[in-house]
Amino acid sequence: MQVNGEYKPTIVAFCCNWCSYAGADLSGTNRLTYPDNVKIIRIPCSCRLNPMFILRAFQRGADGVILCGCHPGDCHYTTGNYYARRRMTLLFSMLDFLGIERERTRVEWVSAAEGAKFAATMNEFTAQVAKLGENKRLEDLRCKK
Amino acid sequence: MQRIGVFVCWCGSNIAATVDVHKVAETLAKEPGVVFSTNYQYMCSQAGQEMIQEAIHTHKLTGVVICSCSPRMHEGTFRKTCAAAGLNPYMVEIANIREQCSWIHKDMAEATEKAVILGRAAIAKVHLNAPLTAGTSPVTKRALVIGGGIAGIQTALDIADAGYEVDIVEKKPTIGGKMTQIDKTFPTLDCAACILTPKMVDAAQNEKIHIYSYSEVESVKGFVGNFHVTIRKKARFVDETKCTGCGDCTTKCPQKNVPNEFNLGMDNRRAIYIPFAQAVPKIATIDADYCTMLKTGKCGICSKVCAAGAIDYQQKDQLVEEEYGAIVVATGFDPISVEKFDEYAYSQSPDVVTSLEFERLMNAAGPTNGTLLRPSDKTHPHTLVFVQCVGSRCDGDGRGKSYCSKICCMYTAKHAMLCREKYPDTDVYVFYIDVRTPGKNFDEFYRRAVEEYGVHYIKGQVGKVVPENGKLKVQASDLLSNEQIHIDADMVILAAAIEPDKSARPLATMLTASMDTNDFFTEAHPKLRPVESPTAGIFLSGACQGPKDIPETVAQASAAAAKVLGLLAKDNLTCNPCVAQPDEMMCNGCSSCEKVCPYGAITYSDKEFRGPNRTTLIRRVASVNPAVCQGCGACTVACPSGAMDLKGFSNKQIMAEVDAICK
Amino acid sequence: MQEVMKKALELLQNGTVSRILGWKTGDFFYDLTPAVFESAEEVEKDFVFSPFCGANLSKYLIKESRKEGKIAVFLKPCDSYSFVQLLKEHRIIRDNVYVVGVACDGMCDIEKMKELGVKGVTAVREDGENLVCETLYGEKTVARKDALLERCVSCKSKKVVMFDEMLGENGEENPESHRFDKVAELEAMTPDERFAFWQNELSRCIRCNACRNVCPACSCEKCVFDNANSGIANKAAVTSFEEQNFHIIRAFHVASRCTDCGECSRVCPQHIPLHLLNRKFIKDINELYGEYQAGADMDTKPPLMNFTKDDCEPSIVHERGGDK
Amino acid sequence: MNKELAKQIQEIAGVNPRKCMKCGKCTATCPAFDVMEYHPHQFVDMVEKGKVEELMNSKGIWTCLSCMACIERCPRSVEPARVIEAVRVAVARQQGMDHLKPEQIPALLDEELPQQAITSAFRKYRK
Amino acid sequence: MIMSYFPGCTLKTKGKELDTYGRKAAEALGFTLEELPDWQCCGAVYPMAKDEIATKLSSVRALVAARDLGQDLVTLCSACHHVIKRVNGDMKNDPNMQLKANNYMGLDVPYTGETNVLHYLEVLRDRIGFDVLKEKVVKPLTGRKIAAYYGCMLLRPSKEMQMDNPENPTIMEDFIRAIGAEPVIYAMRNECCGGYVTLENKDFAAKKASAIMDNAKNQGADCVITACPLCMYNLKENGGSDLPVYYFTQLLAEALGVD
Repeated sequence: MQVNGEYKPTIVAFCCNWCSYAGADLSGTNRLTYPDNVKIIRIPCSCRLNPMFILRAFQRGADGVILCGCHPGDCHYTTGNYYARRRMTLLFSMLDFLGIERERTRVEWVSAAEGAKFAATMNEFTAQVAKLGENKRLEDLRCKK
Repeated sequence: MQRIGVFVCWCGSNIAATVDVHKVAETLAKEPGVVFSTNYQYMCSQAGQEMIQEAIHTHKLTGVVICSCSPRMHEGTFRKTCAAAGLNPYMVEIANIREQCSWIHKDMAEATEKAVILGRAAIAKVHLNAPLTAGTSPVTKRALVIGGGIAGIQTALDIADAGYEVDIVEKKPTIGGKMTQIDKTFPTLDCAACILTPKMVDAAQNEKIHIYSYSEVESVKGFVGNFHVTIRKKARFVDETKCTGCGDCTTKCPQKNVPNEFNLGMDNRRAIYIPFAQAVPKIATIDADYCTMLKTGKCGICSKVCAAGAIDYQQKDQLVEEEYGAIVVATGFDPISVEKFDEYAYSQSPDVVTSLEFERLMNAAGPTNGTLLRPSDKTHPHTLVFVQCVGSRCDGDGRGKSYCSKICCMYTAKHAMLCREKYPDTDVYVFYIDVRTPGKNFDEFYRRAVEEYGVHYIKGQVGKVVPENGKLKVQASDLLSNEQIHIDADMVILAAAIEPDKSARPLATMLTASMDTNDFFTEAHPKLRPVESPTAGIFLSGACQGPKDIPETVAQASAAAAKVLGLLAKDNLTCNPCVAQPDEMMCNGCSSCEKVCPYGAITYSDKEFRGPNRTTLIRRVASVNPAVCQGCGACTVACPSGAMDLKGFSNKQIMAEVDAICK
Repeated sequence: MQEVMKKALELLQNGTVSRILGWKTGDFFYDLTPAVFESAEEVEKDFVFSPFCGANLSKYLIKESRKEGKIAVFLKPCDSYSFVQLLKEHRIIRDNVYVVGVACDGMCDIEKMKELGVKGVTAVREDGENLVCETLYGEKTVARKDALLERCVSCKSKKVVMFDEMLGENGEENPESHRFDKVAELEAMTPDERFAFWQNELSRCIRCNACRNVCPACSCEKCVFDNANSGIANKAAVTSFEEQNFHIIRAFHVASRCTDCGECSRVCPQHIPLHLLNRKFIKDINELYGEYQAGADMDTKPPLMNFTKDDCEPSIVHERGGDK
Repeated sequence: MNKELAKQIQEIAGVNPRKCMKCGKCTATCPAFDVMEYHPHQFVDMVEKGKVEELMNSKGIWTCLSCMACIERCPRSVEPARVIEAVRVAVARQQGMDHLKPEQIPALLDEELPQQAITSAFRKYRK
Repeated sequence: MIMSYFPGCTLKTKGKELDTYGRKAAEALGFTLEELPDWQCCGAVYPMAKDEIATKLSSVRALVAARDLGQDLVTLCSACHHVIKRVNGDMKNDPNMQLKANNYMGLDVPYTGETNVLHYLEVLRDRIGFDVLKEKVVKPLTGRKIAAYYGCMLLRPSKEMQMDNPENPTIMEDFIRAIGAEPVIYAMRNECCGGYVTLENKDFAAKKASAIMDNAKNQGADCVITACPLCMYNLKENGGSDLPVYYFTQLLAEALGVD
């Protein structure tokens, strides 16, 4: 999205309900700012994140997708983030293999106490994605120009 | 098509100052399916809730979107509101426009636009919501208390008092915790043992309370109302049912040089020991690290002197399995190691001690039988220097804790006062940054130390302690007179910061209870739910949640008990209806979901299906036990065919949110 | 070759099974299709076993093993991995299947042969390392190794992992298959080069679903792409990028279950090297979580349904990637 | 009061004097206390308040030993020695404000004095 | 094992013993100190001001030279070690310093703190191992009671120096044990000797130095060792004590029999 001549990427952040969504709330409670391009979708656990959702987001115009969950070992459901970690590792590696910029995807573990980390992560990730510009590659993958 | 009502909350100025709430309500009114849209100052207030209920009736709403604070705050409130108006509570979605919008953005136009998008996502989701009915699961009417200090004991006594069974798991051979090591308590100066030991005995004698001493929690499975806990009873090499606690073995054991942890290593005990005279249970324990018999197979003296025949060198750790409805964490605290603060020369001189060590040096059951003597040469000290905030209030220096340990100001005043009272010939200095005494009769207590007992309070810190020629040369600052002062002290007492017990971190992992960055357990709400963990069925008692003195600990312990009783009093718990559900028509029966389910909630059965041309087909399909499923969703992603979906967070719902956000 | 047909007849005649799953001739000699034979006559008439029997029969057993009576199946080594994987997923009723393992020296690629000038093949016989082909234009000889399907060139295993009876001598796994070479070559490229490569390949896709239909791992009762509730249902492309994720999602769905049988690439009418996507997952899994071969045994947990506490973080994708 | 200069000094120091909780640990630690008229905690406090001229005219900026004990022991990472260095640098960078002049050196030397002593004095006290 | 070596100004003249014995001992222990060909004086004081760039460049040159040789950079003088190690930290962590220094120096390959900076004592502890050193000692200094004087620059600030616990260090005591002597622990071992003001205020420097020497003596030491030429000078000349002061390398060479 272009705003006032400046590129504003659309960022979708999937946050697990127990740690990271609470961490995001905490950064709000502490009035720590991060860009408004970041929109959070609450999911019960990082393991609920289906790779389809990420691809769908990119398909519909997202420029970056980030998953935040409890730190490994601290999952509310004991093991969810361990599965998410493997799934995302392999998915990100595949996107990289297809030549999609690997800077568009990220996983960050944010606990309910890490409001500052949440805000910092979002600031950093948004800046990183903004540098890449609009996400074209996933759209173009199947149509040669 | 749903008939959706949108309610935009101002939250006073919390939202309205940054988000144009009128514009949000107007814009969202144009979304498909929205038949009513409004805004109000406080949606969570009585009037706000009534407004929602009235709209449900008037506009025959089938779905409600509330743009307000975090769903973690008021989702429950609004669900109840709607349920009372006859709408299924799961037809409510919250758009978080406070914590995740108005509070983080400054620009009104940006924040308003984002609020609209978040509202749209919630509307898109509600379109796909379906009424859900919560099932129920039974409650095991028994509680587990982890940690047998004053917090754990108080919680257990209160629960038992109400008539429920409660078990205490304590890792040490006796219950009692840190309070057993304390001499006197502030601000009344009554003897800690005199008020604690009767409670320990009460706990031991209460038929509803079972104490697992010298035991640790090995694993925790299950969920609120239905925890399955494995407890490791560590081998103490003494048969608990036979030992009478006579103590003969502890006087005959030839291994005399075992550092006595009860006196913080300032004297020795035997390899077989009872921690102290009032220990509960009063049963001997063999320390396997020091016992000659266990190490070399030669000795066996304790076995010979034991008239009860209780010694059992073959004893092994035992695993006990128990079911509980609620778990209370009461793991307490420990003083930090002062090793990183060696400018105070703790490692160089035995006369530099921590406050807890000082407590033992003043205690009648301590290594000096209650006479204050310098550890180095057992002489009477004349000049004592107390240093406050050793490792507390350190920020970013990498060696201490950022928080105030809360109890040090008061116990240091107590130590200084007791010292001056018992030994009027002493000079007592206290170096402080601030003296913090909020609490009933606390500041009066501190002032008494200064005014009546003549304790020298100096605003400043100690920079260096140099042991030389039998003295401790203390170099310090006096900020009020802007001087550097030098004191030749006989003893230096360090008020070490306190930190959560080391066992808390692995326990939190087992319980999936969250912790803050300092390893204190987090409460469900810092103000309104201070004794509950965010994980249902886990409760917090005492210093495991944050630094606390004894009265506060006991108050919180009873509060935790009250919360436990509220849970145990229920026969059934309403389950979370947002659970996984397979579409049998699409299920392959491949077991992928079963492999990732942390709760064993998924089972398989062969079912008959109609095939083509009036044939029947038998297929293996998954089914989910909704009382066991906790709704994490791991299975939904493992399922290749997409047969498994999660109610309330379905594939379609999440994708609708994605679409609304990315549009 | 005759041995296989003899075995089929024998199993039918001695009543071990009531049906045979094998291959039969299609319109051309080299165009074979899987087929079920219910009588000795049918077998004698149509049953074929030739160097063109590339098709993996295991997937058909999902339906066939649920029917009345026992069925015999001929499984080449790579097919047997798919068979075990399907058993592991409870998709095949083992008791209803009689597995005859057949040793395999690799199957032939008619396209490759055509490129070598062997056209209009009507029969083939093996002569040591060579294939002697009778064609409409006379007899032609090609070296077997030059005519092999791409997947057979880098064959991972000549071992039939599960069978009731073995025809010929069972082979060994081949750790020196070099099957990941092409993946590694792509990995070594810059992201731009990789993107160009895949854009070129995937833009040819006509979404015929042949890859999905042939894949033994893609054996869902109903595919997510056909399921209205999945949110990604689509049959044909609505917009240019509406369905671009088909191959990524398909690869992810079969990840840690794909045995690398290579059928997807074999059947692709557009010759898209789809197996490279699967192999990328397999290579990553091997490197990050330890060697794993789907279908090699019944017990090992598939890596995506498993974890260790000290697994690498997803950031490893960046770290490994460096500045390429 | 010179807020602008104080700000510059804070920037040179690269630390945040507002983090100071006035515990006095730095001054308690300081081995050069006796030869400084303003003490480490005062440097932090005065720079924060903008009272930098007094500091710049003080003798103490030349007698701070740069032993870094206050940096090590400061519980708030304020690192007073950096503040003192910043004040010293602010002075030495002004024209003609070198504290040590080459012509003074010969008189200060003795047979055993290591080069290090002179090098470091030059580095510390001159532009 | 070959390492790049930065001797520094004083080790070539007044502090020759520190250097000579250090090199001899290194050979005996099986590692070679290869003097950097064009080293320049490090400046002896680490410029703490955030905006100082030029004064740090000589250290950067030494660091780059070692990097280009693919070697660790070893120093003997505490001051050199302090300056070079901290500058290296800046090159690693401070983007402003990184950018400006690299722009100024115009290197082919930009330098971002890759070189390992080791003090000789760290080499003994982490590369050779004190247990191995102990085995190589031919003349153990049995019965000697030695007080290690750390001073400021080896230890502080510990976040950057990362050599040892800054308040309760053990590296020199372990070294003393390894050469067969008995370490004397005394509280003043990490306090400043006042060396920097010795030029201008001898009385004050003397006060600081003698407090240290007295503390060491009162705790039963019969000599003091140091790794810093300035401390050496100050303790010896201004300490007002009869306790001898040695460079640690002198005793190391003695114990290894290479003196």
